[in-house]
Amino acid sequence: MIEDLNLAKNIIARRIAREFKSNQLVNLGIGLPTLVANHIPEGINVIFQSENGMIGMGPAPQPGEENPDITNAGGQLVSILPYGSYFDSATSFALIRGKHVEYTVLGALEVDQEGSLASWIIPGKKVPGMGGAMDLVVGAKNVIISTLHTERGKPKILKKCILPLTAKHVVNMIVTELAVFRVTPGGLALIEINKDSSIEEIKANTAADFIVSEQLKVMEV
Amino acid sequence: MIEDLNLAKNIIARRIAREFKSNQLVNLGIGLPTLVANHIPEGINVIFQSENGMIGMGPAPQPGEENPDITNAGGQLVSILPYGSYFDSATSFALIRGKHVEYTVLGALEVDQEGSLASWIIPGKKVPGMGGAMDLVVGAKNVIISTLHTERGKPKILKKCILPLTAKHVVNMIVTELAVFRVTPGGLALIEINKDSSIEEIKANTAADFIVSEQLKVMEV
Amino acid sequence: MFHKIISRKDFADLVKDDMTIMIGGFMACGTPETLIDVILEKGVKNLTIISNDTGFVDKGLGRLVAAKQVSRVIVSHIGTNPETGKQMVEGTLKVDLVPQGTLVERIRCAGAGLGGVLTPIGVGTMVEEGKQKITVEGIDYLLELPLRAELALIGGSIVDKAGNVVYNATTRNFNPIMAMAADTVVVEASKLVEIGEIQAELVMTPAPLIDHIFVPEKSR
Amino acid sequence: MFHKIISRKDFADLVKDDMTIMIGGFMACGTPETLIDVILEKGVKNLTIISNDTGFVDKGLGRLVAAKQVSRVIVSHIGTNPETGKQMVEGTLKVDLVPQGTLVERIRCAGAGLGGVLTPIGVGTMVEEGKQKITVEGIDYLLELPLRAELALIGGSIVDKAGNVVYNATTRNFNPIMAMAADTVVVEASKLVEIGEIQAELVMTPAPLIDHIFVPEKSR
Repeated sequence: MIEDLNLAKNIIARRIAREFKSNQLVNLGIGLPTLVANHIPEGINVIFQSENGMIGMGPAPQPGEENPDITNAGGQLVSILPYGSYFDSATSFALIRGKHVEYTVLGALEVDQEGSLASWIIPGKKVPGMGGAMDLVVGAKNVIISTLHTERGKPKILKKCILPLTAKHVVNMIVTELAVFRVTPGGLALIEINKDSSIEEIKANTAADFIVSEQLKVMEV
Repeated sequence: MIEDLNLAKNIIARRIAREFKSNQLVNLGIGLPTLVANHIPEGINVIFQSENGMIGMGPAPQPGEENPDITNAGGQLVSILPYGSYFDSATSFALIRGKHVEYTVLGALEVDQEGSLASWIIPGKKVPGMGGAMDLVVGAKNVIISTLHTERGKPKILKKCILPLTAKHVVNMIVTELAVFRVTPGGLALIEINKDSSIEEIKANTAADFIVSEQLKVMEV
Repeated sequence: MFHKIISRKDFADLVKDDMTIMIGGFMACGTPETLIDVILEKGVKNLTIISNDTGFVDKGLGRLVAAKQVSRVIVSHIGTNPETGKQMVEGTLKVDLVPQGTLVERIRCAGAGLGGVLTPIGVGTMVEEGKQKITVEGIDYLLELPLRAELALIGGSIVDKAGNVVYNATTRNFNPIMAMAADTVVVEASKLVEIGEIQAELVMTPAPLIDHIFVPEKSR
Repeated sequence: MFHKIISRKDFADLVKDDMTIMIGGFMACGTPETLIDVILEKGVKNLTIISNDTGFVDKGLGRLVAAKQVSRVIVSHIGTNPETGKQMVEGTLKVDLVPQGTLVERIRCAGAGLGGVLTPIGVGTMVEEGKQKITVEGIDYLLELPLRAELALIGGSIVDKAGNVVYNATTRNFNPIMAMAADTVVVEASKLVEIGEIQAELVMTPAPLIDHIFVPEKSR
């Protein structure tokens, strides 16, 4: 396992950042997924959508250039790129639900081998609400879950989610600091593995059934 | 009867124009209803909506000021007033269906004592289509039908429409060159009469039952 | 011809106990803060608030939650305001969580005269509880119903004296949708301009939808 | 980074017999006339056209009807094009008449990932034939279903090289809604500008929705 959480998160973010092609519209969730924007490879121009109403979201503003009217879905100050546009929430979710967003990257409380996701409520304990997550995972063409492989030693990838679902059968890919899985009609497939990990370690820390892809690769991060 | 059709139409338009108060949002249909705009009393500022996507529609442009991008729902060149705005068709019909338009004024093939209207199709003969008329008569807060009292000697106001309906039980007021009727829960009520007409003439030319209002007035035109 | 400017006192008179109020903004971006100040001062109780989220304890409509003036919120997210969660657990605040896209679509339905929409969002989750499920061409949808308010409070960046509104950048969010879905609509104008100063194509909320324009002292 | 400009020939290659095509515009205001020229030249047949109306015999998409390239139209109005009525009576053109607000809402559903909407429009008329009626709180609504196309042809007034579109005045109409509801979207640019020249708040169709930008010779 990778003990340095910060390192682990950046491994995940770097790996996810390699998935995109130029001009694809991508929505990054709050928290870990936000890191992905820092790792987009040179020469690839990903277009970021923010569900509060913006396409062409740019980085945090330079000191002195902050504009309180330009925020992301986490309420943080951001900037807009020259090809960007603003719109209302109805249009924003029409874009999301209408399959106009190529990728959404979101975190998880639990994710399972059927591609179901739990991310918005721990009943009786923590109830942040779903925000736009339900719309994003059902609406985006591709759903990537970014998650640490375990939390306090417990696997995050399960046979079946126990917590209330964000959506059923929607996840396409799961990226952790140790491995990359694809959700296929035949079940979960391990397609990439961190060079410092092993199939045994992944099996020991994953509470789901998975097959090892014949094309298993080393995670490029 | 008034033989001069042009005069008759302007009587109708003048009478309808007296219904509005300042700042009310009004949609005028194609044809006769368009004339209403010419007769708004001095000091009253009605706001015209055009369902192709404009609020604050102004008159036909002055020669030399025509802009082919500014048209009304009839496809004619118009202008926009300083307080005006443009929007798409989804927003336009959200305004209409959502009860944000105070009055719609439309013509009729037939209108009946129950407030039902037929205006979009004569099967096998003439099929212009409903355009925005169905939305307007169901959505506007008040529906005024502007119609010549008869066409080729036949009454336009019936007990029950024979032609396919535009909508059922939606009309509030019917204005002809001879009379003004209100559609009430108790049936059709004659509330105003042209000073040159008579109740007998109206009875003879109306194929609907109506009561004569106790407050019957002379039409101010 | 347009007489829409409303005083602080007259706005305060509009707000009553037990009202259902929509408030624009997203994490307090685009929220009409001065109108919220007035409601805080007046101290009305038992409000139902419809908004994207409950903002923060000290910013946005979260201040009304913190002041215990709210008995119910219909929102997509409460995570940034610990008071909301606390009052929910204590049982003094009812929280209806609605997926964000469904929330805005339900408000749009009310403003657009639609009886409801079919959405795939929430199928197979807790969100479907108590809702009619309708299958179209083999796909399951939830029937989501309109959401309306007595009062909508809108945060406008540029407002002309007729009531045309422009929302800068991401302040737009729920504002123009809510401006169609309430009996009375009040816009707080960050900047008030003369009629004709706003390009007609740029208007995001047409003047007839706005009943009252409130101009906070700092904007005058 | 954006390579969206399409030649006349490449656009012609996109258009095929039997296609379902949405065309923006209202009585030919906002209609991409040059794209229609290309379809006329190519002479593809058996098209299904979704649009507000069938324009005129010599203007707008009505020219395609007059050239007998269309076998079905889904529109709200055909009154300004006598050819449409004539071919309908002759039985060579199928005409589906849809109330204008329902038409745009159905297109919006397709673009917005909604399974349908409930509208009060058409209840008690011929429009309700064959449709599911749903009663909500005692009011009858028709369930209207999404309407999608393989190709959408959009008339843009100002288009930047990324594909952001501004529609001037009443040219907007169905254009931005259709730009969300087709597999491939082509905008005809009356004026092409550099990226950054359009104010971000004024963009009416965001760039990622546009697949191809066609710049007619007269606009160059």
